Amino acid sequence: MLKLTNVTKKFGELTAVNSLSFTVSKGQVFGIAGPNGAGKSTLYNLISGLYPFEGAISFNGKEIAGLSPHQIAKLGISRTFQIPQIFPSLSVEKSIGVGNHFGSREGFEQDYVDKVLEFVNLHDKRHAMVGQLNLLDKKMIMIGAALATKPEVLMLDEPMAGSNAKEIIQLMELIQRINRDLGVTIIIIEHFMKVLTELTEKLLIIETGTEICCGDPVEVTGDPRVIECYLGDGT
Amino acid sequence: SDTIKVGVPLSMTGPYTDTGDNYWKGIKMAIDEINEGGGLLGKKIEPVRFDAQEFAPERVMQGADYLCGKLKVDSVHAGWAGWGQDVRAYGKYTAPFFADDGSQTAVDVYKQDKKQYNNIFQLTDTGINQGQSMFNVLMALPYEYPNKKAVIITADDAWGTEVGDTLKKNFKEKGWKVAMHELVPYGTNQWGPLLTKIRKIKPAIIHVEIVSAQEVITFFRQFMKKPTNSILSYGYSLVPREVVDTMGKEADGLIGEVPTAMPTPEAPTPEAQAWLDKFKGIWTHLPQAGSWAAYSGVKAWVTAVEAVGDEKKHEEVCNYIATKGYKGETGWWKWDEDHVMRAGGDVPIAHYQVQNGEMIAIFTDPPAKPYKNYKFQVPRWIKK
Amino acid sequence: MEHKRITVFLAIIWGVVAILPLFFGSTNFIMHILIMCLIWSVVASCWDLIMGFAGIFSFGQVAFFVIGSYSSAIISARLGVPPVFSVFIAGIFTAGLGVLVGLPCLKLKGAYIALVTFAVHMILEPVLKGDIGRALGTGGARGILTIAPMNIFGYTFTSSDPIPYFYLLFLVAVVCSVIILMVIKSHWGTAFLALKDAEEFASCLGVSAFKYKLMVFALTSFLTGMIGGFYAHYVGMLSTRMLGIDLFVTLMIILVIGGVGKFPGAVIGAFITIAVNEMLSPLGSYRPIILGGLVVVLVLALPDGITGLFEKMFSEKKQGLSH
Amino acid sequence: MFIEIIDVIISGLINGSVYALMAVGLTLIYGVSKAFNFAYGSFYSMGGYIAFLLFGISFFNNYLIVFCLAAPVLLIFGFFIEKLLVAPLRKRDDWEVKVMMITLGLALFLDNSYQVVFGARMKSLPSILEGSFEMGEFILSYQDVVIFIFSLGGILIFRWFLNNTRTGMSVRAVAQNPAGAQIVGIPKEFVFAATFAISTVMVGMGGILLAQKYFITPAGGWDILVKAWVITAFGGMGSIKGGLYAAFIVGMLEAFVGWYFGMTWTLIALFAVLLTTLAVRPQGLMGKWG
Amino acid sequence: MIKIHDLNAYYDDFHVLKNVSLEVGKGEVAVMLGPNGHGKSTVLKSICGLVEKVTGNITWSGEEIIGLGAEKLVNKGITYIAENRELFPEMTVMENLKLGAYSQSARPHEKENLEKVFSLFPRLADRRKQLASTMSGGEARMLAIARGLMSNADFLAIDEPSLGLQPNLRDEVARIIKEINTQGMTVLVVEQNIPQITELADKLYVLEEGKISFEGSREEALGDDHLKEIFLGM
Ligand SMILES: Nc1ncnc2c1ncn2[C@@H]1O[C@H](COP(=O)(O)OP(=O)(O)OP(=O)(O)O)[C@@H](O)[C@H]1O
Ligand SMILES: Nc1ncnc2c1ncn2[C@@H]1O[C@H](COP(=O)(O)OP(=O)(O)OP(=O)(O)O)[C@@H](O)[C@H]1O
Ligand SMILES: CC(C)C[C@H](N)C(=O)O
Ligand SMILES: [Mg+2]
Ligand SMILES: [Mg+2]
Repeated sequence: MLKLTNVTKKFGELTAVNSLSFTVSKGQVFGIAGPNGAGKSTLYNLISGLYPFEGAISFNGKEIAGLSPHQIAKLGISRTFQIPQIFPSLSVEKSIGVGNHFGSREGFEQDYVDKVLEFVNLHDKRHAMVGQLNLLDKKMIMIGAALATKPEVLMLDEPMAGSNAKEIIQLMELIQRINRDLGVTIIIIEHFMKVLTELTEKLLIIETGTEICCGDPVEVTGDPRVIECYLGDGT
Repeated sequence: SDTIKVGVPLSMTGPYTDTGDNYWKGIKMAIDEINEGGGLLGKKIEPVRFDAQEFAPERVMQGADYLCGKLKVDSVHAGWAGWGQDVRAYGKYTAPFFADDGSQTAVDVYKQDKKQYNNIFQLTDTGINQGQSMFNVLMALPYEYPNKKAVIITADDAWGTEVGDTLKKNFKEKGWKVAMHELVPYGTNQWGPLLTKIRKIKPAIIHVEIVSAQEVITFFRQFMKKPTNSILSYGYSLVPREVVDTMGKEADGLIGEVPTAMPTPEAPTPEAQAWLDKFKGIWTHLPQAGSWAAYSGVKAWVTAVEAVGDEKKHEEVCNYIATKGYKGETGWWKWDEDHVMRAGGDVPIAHYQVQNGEMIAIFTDPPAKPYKNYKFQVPRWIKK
Repeated sequence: MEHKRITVFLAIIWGVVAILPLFFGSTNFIMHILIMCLIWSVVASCWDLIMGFAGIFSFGQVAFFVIGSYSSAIISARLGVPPVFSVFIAGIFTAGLGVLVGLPCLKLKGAYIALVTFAVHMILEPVLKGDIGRALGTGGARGILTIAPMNIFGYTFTSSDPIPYFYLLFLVAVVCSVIILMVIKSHWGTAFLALKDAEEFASCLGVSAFKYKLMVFALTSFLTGMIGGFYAHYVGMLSTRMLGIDLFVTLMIILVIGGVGKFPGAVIGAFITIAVNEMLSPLGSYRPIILGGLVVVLVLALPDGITGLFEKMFSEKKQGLSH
Repeated sequence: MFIEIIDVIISGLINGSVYALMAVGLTLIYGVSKAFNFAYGSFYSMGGYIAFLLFGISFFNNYLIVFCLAAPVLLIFGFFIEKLLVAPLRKRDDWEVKVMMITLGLALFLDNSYQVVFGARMKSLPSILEGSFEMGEFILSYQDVVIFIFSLGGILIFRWFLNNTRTGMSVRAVAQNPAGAQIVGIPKEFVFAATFAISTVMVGMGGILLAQKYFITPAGGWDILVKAWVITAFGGMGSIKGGLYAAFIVGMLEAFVGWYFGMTWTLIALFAVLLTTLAVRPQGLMGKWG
Repeated sequence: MIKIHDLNAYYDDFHVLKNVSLEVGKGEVAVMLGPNGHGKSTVLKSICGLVEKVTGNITWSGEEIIGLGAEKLVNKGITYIAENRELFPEMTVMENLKLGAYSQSARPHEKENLEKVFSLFPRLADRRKQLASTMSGGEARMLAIARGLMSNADFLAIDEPSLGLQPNLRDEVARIIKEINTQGMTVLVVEQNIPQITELADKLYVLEEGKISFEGSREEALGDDHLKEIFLGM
């Protein structure tokens, strides 16, 4: 459903994304990993329309290059950010409502917002102002708001960073439920092995913008090139 | 109550501040004189000041509502008060209103409803007639112009455009070439680009009409760095006291005019001389822009009130002024059917030149004739 | 503040204002001030909507007001359109200009937007005074001195009998504040806040920065331009002097006193500021000194203006957060 | 024609140097604190009035002494204004608007206090250097030369200081990330106050330097503020180099437009160029520190 | 050494830390664990003078340091490496590092420290002219750690150093901490995702709801099933 063909992005002399091509199919949990600075977040920025790029990205057969972020959101591609972006002047419920109101093709549905609140486990904090919450809650709001757009694809950028072992397990369960119960295709950037191997169905490893290998996560993480540039021997 | 309130809305801040100050000196002098002499109908006159700033319509209206509507003053002495907006704002009320607008626009508004605006009196002639007078005197100067090129620079306000347009018309009719006619905003103090053009034109006359000292002084100083052989005429902008006070002898050679003016340093009549001496005694300098006109406005009203016998009978007071006029230090003041003090007769326009750091009357107009034995001097920057 | 509370608050304010003529109706001077309060309350509320609420530092508010007032005066004089309609046409015209000004602002931030919008303010004076303005009928430096009074169904509202005009403007002001309230309440309000806090994320959630920013420019300039028209037909004369710094500062003080982004603070702010300003006017030059000092003290002591104070008084103690 | 154009270029250069002097202080505080100072123009007038007072005392009747005395007064004044008025606001989330408002209030307060204390009439200062330099058709007054040298020299030294010294670097650091600055041990509160104070000194000195050419009036600072603001935005808020270029571009633009089309067009032309620049480069000519 | 007694910290009227007491001996490594948002960062920030409203006692080598601003503490050898990095976005990598050595005490060692951090993070040496704002999440993390090391501190409070780092660099971070520790640096680190760090810790603290809920060695922690599961991921 999401197909990238020869996507390239240069920042001046630096090529952050180098002729990447891959396809994410419906219902998949698709992982992206790679060293710091490999171009993962940049890739998200390209898909969600924040930067112009070379190459082609099509979604359900429709070319999305040149569309602006809000149009892409309306098409059903939603995302979170590596560094939490939130709306300090809004309450939890309102924040999630933003996604539902503006991003969902079906317009605002209070029921759906309630459902999302339930889903990300924020229903008892629904009236709290977002600014006062902790990192995990903020991330949950981001995920919730993104979910509220009723996306077909949800792109998560390092959702686990900064969480402890137990929290990671909870988050993995959540993502699985989003994928299974809501039927949302997931793309996830992570640095945790456990997440990559247990959660994803297909894993893409990139380094300096270029694909190293792509395929079954267990195989990919066993690839010597990946171990060499990314995983190291400790893990 | 035992006081009579009069409203004094003047410009107390902004570019016109100094003209406001000049009017105030005349008004204050008149009121003090009456109060020292036992008051008006036995009551003391109490001036209430209001800052008219730059005469924005709502500001003028606010002043009228405050002075006439709230304080219910019995006359208003405004000096320069706007260009028509004052007529409408104060015309809503009945208290006699004296303005020194010098603007045809104000007269036009008056003409729309003479009955409604019966309480409005202009102390000076219009800009059109003043411009005409400036032109007459420029042509009458005992000086031979090297060419027939003129430059006109005025502020982009109603007064400046009225004078500028009149002068331009006159120059053209006389076969002169107006090589440059510039409108400039207040606050202009970088004259380089304009002076570059002027130096190329080498005009015989430069007329500057911006009634704010900062602009005309910076113009003069920058002009003097490399002057052309031009007569510099400043029109009404020469007379705010600030100009001469700041420049002193540096300003020697500049010429300008005041309508409804007391010629200086020597007055035309002994009464006028006495007035002049008194003014100098109080304020330590010669009267300038409109001090005497504003003084006379107060006196004209006082005379009318005394004749009517009741300061509250506004309509009668106004009719008295309009029909009887007022006899002042230089002779009779008569308002025409538009309630304008037309220049001429006992109250002409005075034309001055700065000589030795003071304003010396060299001509009066109309008719244009030299004043006493004071003489025009060829400015020091004009090289033969 | 919660929406319900804003509504109640607004109702109380307008209720009080509605009966003011009972006490002051006989004094034209005070009625005039009250009318000006109504006008400034609308202008300030619009400013608050765009600056305090949408977070766009637009400094073009006075300019839009002047544009509206001039265009209504010119439309009614030149095209013979009755003032009742010309104020709306003026509003639409101003809204169009507002959108034009809004366009370059979409890419800009903070002080840059302030400058670009203020540039409109700055350019307006030479344009109105200059050849372009004169050709349009602004009267150049003289301004327009004879503007037809408002006339509805044969009834003429004149400035010498202010009570009817007061109620007319009262109605207009109430309608404007209801519109503003509805905007704040609706999803527009949420969109503004979201864009202000995190534009990238908001746009990735489907909020169109383009659309909402232009809409707020259009709406605020429409209302401001329209009320400018009402002003023109009330005062009966116009000049470019309105573009001086004074009016601008007064509006800013209204916002400080009312509370920025604290609608309907701007409405209360307008009444308090104009009243205080009048009370201080016998003090001459000391008036602006006191006013300036007051602003300084108020910004420090009452960060959210009078409205913030009320809010603090009425809201229950902030809930502590539980882990 | 040729001579005329040279003449116009000279007046453009002189205007440019004056504008540069006005704008650089605004750039500095905006760059460091993101605070827009509406009282900037009033600080300009303050410089002029302080000098006026000092010149009134015959003992201090000398520009060197006046500069030496006015600078510390302005420095202390600026420092305390920042500490008392701006610093407390910085903790609030909508502090940008609040700083604009409080400085606007301050401007109103100061301007009208000048009016009460010194009167509404303008004040002038003696010329710093009489006479002029003539070369054929051209004349250049020494006064303008002094202004040119002072402002350009001052700005270049200042820029060198910001970019090449550790203290300068710490100022930039605070500008970019106050919390980060604190973490590496930079006293950020002090840096905020100090930059505010330095910008006050710069604009105040500008006020003295220009008052001898123009005049001091109570509300005279507004024009300065607007000019400085335009130039700062044009050059890129916070960029000293950008401000410098912008000042000379604006100076030249005004000179040429005023000469060719007339004075009333200068403002319109100025904003047209500004808008076009911002449409293409929303961050101004330079748009970042340095 | 750092000794904290009855520390309370607030953000406005929000009471975050409640009577926290802890101690890190000279040359020790202490690790703090705890759920998201329960105040771990606040403890570190309080020590380093970055929280405004704090009460209680914090002593550093016997000297009371509570209430001293961050800038004074940096000169005393106490440095914070922030969870959200706090870099100077419009400055280059090199300038960021130089500013890391801003304090009086660090200046003389600038050169040698620079060499040291470049050898630890070669990526930074390659990118010394890049603006910090354009670095990727992980690169920026490296820069933040490197900048902290430039301050020549005696006590480092490191907040979630692994946040956003690629797996092999996480091991690297553990190694770096070990190395600086052997050179005599005292370290208090909040880190939940690098098992090796917990291994080299002399002491573990668990912070829950603003209170210290566990204090002891790794062995003791392993004896506690609750801790083992939640925080050590075993
Ligand atoms: N706006 C920009 N200008 C210049 N370079 C940039 C810009 N944005 C990103 N880069 C560079 O592009 C490369 C890819 O960055 P990106 O943020 O996509 O990395 P990433 O794969 O998400 O890394 P991490 O895991 O550390 O988050 C990095 O080297 C980064 O420094
Ligand atoms: N500047 C601040 N203003 C207000 N509240 C804050 C601030 N910083 C943190 N908090 C709140 O204080 C509490 C503790 O925050 P802290 O960052 O110390 O937690 P933490 O244990 O480090 O969590 P994390 O795992 O998210 O880093 C959180 O609820 C947070 O929302
Ligand atoms: C506009 C003013 C300069 C007019 C002045 N009072 C005059 O009549 O001369
Ligand atoms: Mg990333
Ligand atoms: Mg933390």
